[in-house]
Amino acid sequence: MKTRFYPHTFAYLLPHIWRVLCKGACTVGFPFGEAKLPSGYRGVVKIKPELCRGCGLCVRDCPAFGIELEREGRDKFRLIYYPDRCAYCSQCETSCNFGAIYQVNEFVPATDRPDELRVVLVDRWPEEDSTADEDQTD
Amino acid sequence: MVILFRLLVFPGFLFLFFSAMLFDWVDRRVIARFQERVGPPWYQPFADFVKLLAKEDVLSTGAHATAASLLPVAALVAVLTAALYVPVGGIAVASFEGDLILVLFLLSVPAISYFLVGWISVGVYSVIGGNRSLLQYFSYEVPFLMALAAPAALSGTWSIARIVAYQGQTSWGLLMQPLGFILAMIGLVGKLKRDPLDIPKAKSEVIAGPLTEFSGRKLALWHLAMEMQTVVGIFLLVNLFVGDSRFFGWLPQLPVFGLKALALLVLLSMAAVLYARLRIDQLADLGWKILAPLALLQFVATLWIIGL
Amino acid sequence: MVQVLESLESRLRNWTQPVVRWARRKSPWILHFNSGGCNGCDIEILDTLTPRYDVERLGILKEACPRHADVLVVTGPVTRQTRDRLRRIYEQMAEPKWVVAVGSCSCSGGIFAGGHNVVGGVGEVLPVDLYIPGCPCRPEAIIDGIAKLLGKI
Amino acid sequence: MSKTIVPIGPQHPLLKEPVAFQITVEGEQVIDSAMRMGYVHRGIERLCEERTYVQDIHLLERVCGICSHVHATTYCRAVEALIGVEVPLRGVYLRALLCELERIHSHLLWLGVLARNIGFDTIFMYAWRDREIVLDIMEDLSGGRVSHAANVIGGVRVDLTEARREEILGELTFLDGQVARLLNVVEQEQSLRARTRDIGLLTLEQVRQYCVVGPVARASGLDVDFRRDSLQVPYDRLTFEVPVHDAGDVWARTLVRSQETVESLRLCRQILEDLPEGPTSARVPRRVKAGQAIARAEAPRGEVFYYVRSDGSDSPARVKVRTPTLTSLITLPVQLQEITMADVSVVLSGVDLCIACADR
Repeated sequence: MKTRFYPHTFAYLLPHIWRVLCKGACTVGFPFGEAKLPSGYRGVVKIKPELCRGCGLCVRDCPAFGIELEREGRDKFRLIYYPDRCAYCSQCETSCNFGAIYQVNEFVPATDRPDELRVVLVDRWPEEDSTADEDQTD
Repeated sequence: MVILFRLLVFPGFLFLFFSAMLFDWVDRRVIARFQERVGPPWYQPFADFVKLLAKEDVLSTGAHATAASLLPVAALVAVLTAALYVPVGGIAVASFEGDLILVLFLLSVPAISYFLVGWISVGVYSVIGGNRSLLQYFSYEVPFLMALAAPAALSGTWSIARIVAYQGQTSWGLLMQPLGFILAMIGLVGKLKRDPLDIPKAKSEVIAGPLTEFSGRKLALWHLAMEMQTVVGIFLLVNLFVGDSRFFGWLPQLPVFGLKALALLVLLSMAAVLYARLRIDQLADLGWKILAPLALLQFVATLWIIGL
Repeated sequence: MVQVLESLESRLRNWTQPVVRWARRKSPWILHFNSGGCNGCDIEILDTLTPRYDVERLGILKEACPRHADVLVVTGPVTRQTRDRLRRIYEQMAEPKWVVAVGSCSCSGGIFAGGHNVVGGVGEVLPVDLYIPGCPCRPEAIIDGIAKLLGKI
Repeated sequence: MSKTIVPIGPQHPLLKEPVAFQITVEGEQVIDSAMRMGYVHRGIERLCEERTYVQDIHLLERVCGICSHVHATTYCRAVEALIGVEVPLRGVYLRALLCELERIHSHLLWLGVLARNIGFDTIFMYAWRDREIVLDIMEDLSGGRVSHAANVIGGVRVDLTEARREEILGELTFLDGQVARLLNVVEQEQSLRARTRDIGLLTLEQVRQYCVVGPVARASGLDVDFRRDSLQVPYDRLTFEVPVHDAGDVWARTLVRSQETVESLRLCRQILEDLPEGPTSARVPRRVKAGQAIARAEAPRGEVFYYVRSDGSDSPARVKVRTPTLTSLITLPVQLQEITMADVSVVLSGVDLCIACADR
């Protein structure tokens, strides 16, 4: 390509920066105001516990092993979600045959304690065992 | 007592310190607005300065400890001494016939100590940055000095206050020597190592140049020296090129002076926004093949006009 | 004499403490290190500098050199190759310093946990002050995390 | 004059990813260069063999955070070829739409990074500001800004309503104007051109010799583009041009990439306008019969190649990824000759390195 020479281009951006200056900043107000996340954003994994049957399809397909199923017998199980392993890919939502597991448009709040990043999604474990675990997660 | 007040408060140390902070903030804010951002809040330079002062002071093994502590102080002292002779709104701490030359000399001390601090550090980036700063010094200094000598030649004096007075009798230096003003501005950008001539401290090439190995108090002092150098350099150019406040005769002198200084600062910010960083050989070409002949031409033209 | 000086110094320190803490909160300079991530979080971190999110409002600058920075922001799982380098960068930083793990990978190893070359999260190598999960984290989440870190200082 | 070895990386403001270069300089002149890779090696190909086909989609999407969708798409196409399933046309079109949006996003990102590395922060800010619009569109489509997770084996799982389609067309029109403005700047800005002209020169012979692909090859005059050459659906039904320049320097690469951005915008518009009706994905079995398949696609950085071998179980026996960055990396010793220290940043950002792709 031939090198062309444009004398006016020594301050080529000048009109641009003046336009921007007149228009004002396009920054979001986030840390001082509300975060506006789009409705379809794949954020935290939530569950409708009444629909979950503990079939383990989500556990099988999760690429990051972010969901664990602790099971004993047919009706006694506990579904645990780890936000710090999750890949936020919504594969669990696709895999779930009962429409129980889904993602909402919220990001996971930052934390300084990694052991807090353990969420019991479904708890169908008899009372006496589960209380100790619940205290830990809260 | 008056002398002490002038030395420490106005237009001495405190005034310069606060102007440096203000100029730094205005600069960052204006650049941010040109880039469609919001920019930092007004207290940002203070927070940066205090934080750096309170940070741990690490010195890498192999570096010369005494020199490392002395050089930022030397730069700061040179800038502060230069500031004594630069009038702010007509008020200077001291002045004598020939103070312009002294100011120009003192303003080149920071460049030398910048080079030296790169030289005494052990890091590769520091050494390369220091070498680059010296090369840059040789490229911009000649046109810068010649551009500043022209107003002095025109008014027939080396005293800054007299040059201002001469402009009061005739017209602004900016109107009489527009070319000289542009050359002086480019030279100032090179002197302050601002974008687009931040070659010695280009982030993507030499990390932070000579200051790569420093943290804590030394870095804070270096930043302060650089910011104060910006203030003094801009004040000097205001005096030499738009020194007279005749056009704003009804206003007090000091705010007018401040406004003019801020206008020059915005020009510098615009230069930072408009151009990509030059390479060091491109800067040398620019300095010696374009700026220096132009400055010479302008100087000769000035002498010819005086001769008429 | 020495005692007088020491008491004077401690008094001065007490007096300046709130100012220094304020300054540290208002001016966190970050150093970004990718310890083996996929670029996703790195780009979101760079994205926070750009007009839409502009973290310079909070005084955050992206510094180039470990010596100048206050906050080490690590993205990606720590691989065997970068482990020692990460530790060295942390040691080069001047006190006080903080470490933020950005992204699921740097929190726990994430999707790459169990790989033959992956050590795991940043917590295995360095003391981490804040974990920001997400894959990749939204810039909002990063800003929120940094704001939380500043609250801790 | 004494020789100095300047280390660049693994942590360096010039590089977003850990890779180490050792540049030997004499004063400012570069005389030798060496590279060390492997910092980002996470063993993805090995991990793929341990996980199922479905998990691998998301794992391979994280080979690279910039061109994530094209990796997942190519992998899915290889697996679909193994299974022998036909993807519905709407699914193919939506995949292509995301690929093209990703190309725009990648090229704008690259322009920003180049500008930042040559100290031109304004262009960086403007390019990334415009990139946000693309990210918004992609996020609305798939729910993720960078990793889309839009692919399933047999199609895509995202869909587009009619109203949303019109909206996206409107946003693309706005983006058209912004990109045209940026393209003008790249073409005409003097200081940008002064830094990038005649830097990182690669001749046509060298490009052929090193098998370089993508914009780097097109900037040296090699007219390759897998989208056009392969006559894949849907690119055989769309009209677009492949910009080729023959200067072979970083400036030509900048031009090629900016013009490709414009072409991609055109493609997006055409895809949205001819979007066929129907389902977006086909049902596929979980098990894949034994065999092997390859798939290729044009990623933003050049041609990406996938090889998948199956042994009949529900996880692949071998997944081999060949990424375009590898070919650019081996040309770096050539490009790093006869330049100064300041140009190293231009060369390294000019080839658009993606170490995460190359190391995997």
